[in-house]
Amino acid sequence: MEEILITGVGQIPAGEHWDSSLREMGAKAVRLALQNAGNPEPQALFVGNMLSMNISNQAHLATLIADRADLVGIEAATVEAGGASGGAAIRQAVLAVKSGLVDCAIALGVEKFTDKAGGELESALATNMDGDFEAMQGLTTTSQAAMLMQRYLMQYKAERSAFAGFALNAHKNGAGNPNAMFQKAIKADTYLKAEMVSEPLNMFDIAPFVDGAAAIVLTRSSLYKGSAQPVKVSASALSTDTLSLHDRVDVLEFRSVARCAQKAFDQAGLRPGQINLFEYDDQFGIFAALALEATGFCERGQAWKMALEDEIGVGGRLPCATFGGNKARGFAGGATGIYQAVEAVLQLRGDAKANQVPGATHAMIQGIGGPGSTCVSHILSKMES
Amino acid sequence: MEEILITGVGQIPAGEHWDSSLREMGAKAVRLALQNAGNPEPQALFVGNMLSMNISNQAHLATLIADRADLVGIEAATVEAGGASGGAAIRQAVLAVKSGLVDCAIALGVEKFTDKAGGELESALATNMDGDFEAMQGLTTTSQAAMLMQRYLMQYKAERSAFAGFALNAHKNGAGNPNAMFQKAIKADTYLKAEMVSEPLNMFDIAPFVDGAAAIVLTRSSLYKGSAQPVKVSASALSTDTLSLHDRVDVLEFRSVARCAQKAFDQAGLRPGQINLFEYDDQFGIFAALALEATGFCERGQAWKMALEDEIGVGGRLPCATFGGNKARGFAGGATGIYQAVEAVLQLRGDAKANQVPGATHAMIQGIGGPGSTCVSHILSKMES
Amino acid sequence: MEIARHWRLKQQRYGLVGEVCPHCDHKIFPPRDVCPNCGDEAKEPFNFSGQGEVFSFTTIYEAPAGFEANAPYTVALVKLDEGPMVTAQLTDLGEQPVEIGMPVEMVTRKMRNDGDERGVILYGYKFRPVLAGLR
Amino acid sequence: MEIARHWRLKQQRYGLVGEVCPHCDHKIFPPRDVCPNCGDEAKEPFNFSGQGEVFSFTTIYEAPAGFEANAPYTVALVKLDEGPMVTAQLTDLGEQPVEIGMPVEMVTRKMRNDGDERGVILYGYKFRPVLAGLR
Ligand SMILES: [Zn+2]
Ligand SMILES: [Zn+2]
Repeated sequence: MEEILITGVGQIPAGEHWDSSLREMGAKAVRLALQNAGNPEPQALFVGNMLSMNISNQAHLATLIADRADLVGIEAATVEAGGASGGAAIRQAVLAVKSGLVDCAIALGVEKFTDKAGGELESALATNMDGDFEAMQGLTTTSQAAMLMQRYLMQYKAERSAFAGFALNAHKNGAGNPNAMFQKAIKADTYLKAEMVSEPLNMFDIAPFVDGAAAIVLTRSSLYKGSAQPVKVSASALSTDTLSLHDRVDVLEFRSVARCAQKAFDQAGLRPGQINLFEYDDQFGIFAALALEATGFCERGQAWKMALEDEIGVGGRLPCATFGGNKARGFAGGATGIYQAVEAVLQLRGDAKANQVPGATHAMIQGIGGPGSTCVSHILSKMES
Repeated sequence: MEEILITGVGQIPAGEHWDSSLREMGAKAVRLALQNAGNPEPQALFVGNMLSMNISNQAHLATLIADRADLVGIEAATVEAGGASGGAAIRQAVLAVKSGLVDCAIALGVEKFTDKAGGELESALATNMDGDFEAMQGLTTTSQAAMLMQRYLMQYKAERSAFAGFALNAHKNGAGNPNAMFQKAIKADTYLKAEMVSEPLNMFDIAPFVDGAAAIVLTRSSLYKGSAQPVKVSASALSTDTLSLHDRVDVLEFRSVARCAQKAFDQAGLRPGQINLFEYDDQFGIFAALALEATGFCERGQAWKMALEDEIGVGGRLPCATFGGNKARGFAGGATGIYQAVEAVLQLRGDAKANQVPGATHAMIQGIGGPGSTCVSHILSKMES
Repeated sequence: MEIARHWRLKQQRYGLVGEVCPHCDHKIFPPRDVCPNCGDEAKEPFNFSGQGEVFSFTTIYEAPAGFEANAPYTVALVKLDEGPMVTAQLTDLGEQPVEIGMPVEMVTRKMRNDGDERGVILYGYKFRPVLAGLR
Repeated sequence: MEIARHWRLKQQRYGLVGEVCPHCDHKIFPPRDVCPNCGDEAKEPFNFSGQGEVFSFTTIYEAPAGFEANAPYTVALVKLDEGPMVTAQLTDLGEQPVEIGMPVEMVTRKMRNDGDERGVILYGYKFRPVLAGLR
């Protein structure tokens, strides 16, 4: 059967790349992914990016990076869907390769956050919400998450400490990832004493903003001649919800996630219980919790228990954020979704070293834009040999 | 044979929409296109937009418009490729529908330029060029075109008046388009006396910046149950060149256009002589000239003669900008490529009224981002009945 | 310069003017011309009372550019009595701790100075606590 | 605030430092680490002489934000003697009409004030006419 394959992956370390520009980071990840794929000739480049037009005053980014990566001439377009931009770029690459009109495509995610900070960065991030009815009120993306968490704690009668599990797991896994911003485990006590950012969110409930770039190469199985064991894309889905929280009937239900995950499970012919690892979008701990619930990995109001009881550890029932997630690897905007793909491919290839999930066969990766306004999910699977 | 069809089109007038927001314009065009298509249930929305993150501080636009157009839940992503964004959105919709993973997709182009003007608008537009080595020098998109035209006039020994033909044709055709910003023909003398903007470019060599929105609905022929005669997508291609003019070996050769057009002709199995009308991207007259040459409609250095001799009129050898093009309809950024599609569909349906090209069977539409940095071309064809 | 935008939104910002669906009587804010409840066209203006309660809230210490002078400030999801939810700053809080379920009412306040250095001052809706017994 | 960006580009902006391909001797500006001529890696720094000629040009009257104070100004595509083309403003023009083919040389000049109101002044390369006989 004709499958969509990921044949190469590349990433640069997530962190503060003071000395490297957007285009350099992007071109480097592209070159690494092509090398890893055995240097095929790509025909298309889809670039996931959130904010370069604002932070770097640079639009037309896909053409710039194709140019800089020595791929002048190929098809190139930038794909934007808020924090889900990276996953959306994978989605476009899948559609392109599946259509038969493109034989080999690159999905690149790249973001340069650290050229702005403070109020300027908050303003840039606020372009992702409703400009007329949210940003206009001085709302920040962090405060959206804080309001969700506040309501969650009240509605499900959970303790403030309930969210420690997400941060502890992420930092524990980040320790095994040489490309992570934070490579050191933290203690429960550190979480509890952490500085409050926007009550009830503390600094460990929020992923740090980093620069980053990651890329994957996709093709169809009938065209693949390499000898390495590729990974197949078993499912690809993208769904939306209202952009604003205030337009939702039930703000604690991430309906875009529920819709998108259901589509993905249907496509792959899998149940949630058959997924061996889940790279969720933990830009905020509360997003991870709501995503676990909406995806069907636990009942509503129960995700924090999964995290506290270490069910999400590398040896747990459903390993999550196995290379540190956004929390420890760092949140690199449009690059996030591609880092997830790279990490899942390493797991399925058995190349995850200290963080290897035993018997990893099916991995789900999921990106979220806004507070569940957009969700993109892919299921990646080991090829039967 | 399974074909990709355009089954519905919608547009709002191009112009200054002081009283209408980005989301309202976009949602309206989507609703009009869906109505025109007989109200199918779309699964995906691809939004072409250039500058809303800058001009309106609004990113995450596709999700916002899906929300506002009462399509909450569907797949949505924004596609950006500079001035070629609209065509790139069509390309994504084609890939999606062709892949079989999406049955019915909407490609929307929407742009709100008029909330900024003067230096602020120039800055926004300059995000489309190389920020480090072009925008940094105070370059503007208009001055890029002016330098191309300056060199063209010198290298091909053409007179300054040589470019009148493009403007005269556009304004003549705009007169028959109720959705055009300018609906009045102009005289050769008016062109010659026009105010200089950036020598040798005068104000009639530049398309006016307008607000606008247009949408099309796409599906596969096996799924189409309507009774109206749809239009088929015979070819779809996107190519790039270096982002900057200064990195080109030959700046007067739009290689992205040549590559892209060749791919399109190959896909459709057509020669340039079989194209009945060409909606070129005349953001600047010089772009139209270089596009005619690179696409293969005339020899290099000869396009201005085609225009002067009225070969590009509705009754000419190759009718161009048949509803006024960017010059008279107005340049609406990411919406431009979709306006072109709407106009080509009207021609192929025989619904172009005063501007009808007799016997229109094959139409080529082409969008250009930057000075030929990105090019996207589609060939739309009448279905054999 | 976002003058046109503010002009377009002035009815919503100054008066909390939304829409009511003529088909199912659903109240809509922000206005969207299509009823999210029944899917029919809904363009009839509706003046909200401005009464509601806090559904959730938090405090912002690191504010976006243009809002720094106001920081720290409290934002909330306010559930209006007529049904819709609205995102807004809370104001006139004094020493009173904010709680989920707290009754609030709309007032018009200065939002921020526009970022274009021309000193345009923007006004818009915020919500303040309603004293017990006054509703 | 684009301080990091200016820092990253200072060698190019102040010194017109590009690269030379060790494989085919192709000179590269702006630097891109991969030779556009032969496709091989090319990271060796190369100092351009700053001598060149005008390939095309125009004058800008309506400048982008941050450059208004300089308007009108002339921009050009300058073909460097070593091969590459560069986009730059022309300066020190006096009454001299600009022409295609006119010899020019690089100088360092103030480009613009940074838009962050902190008054950071940016310097970079511009090109000025070379008097006949001086080359
Ligand atoms: Zn209703
Ligand atoms: Zn070389």
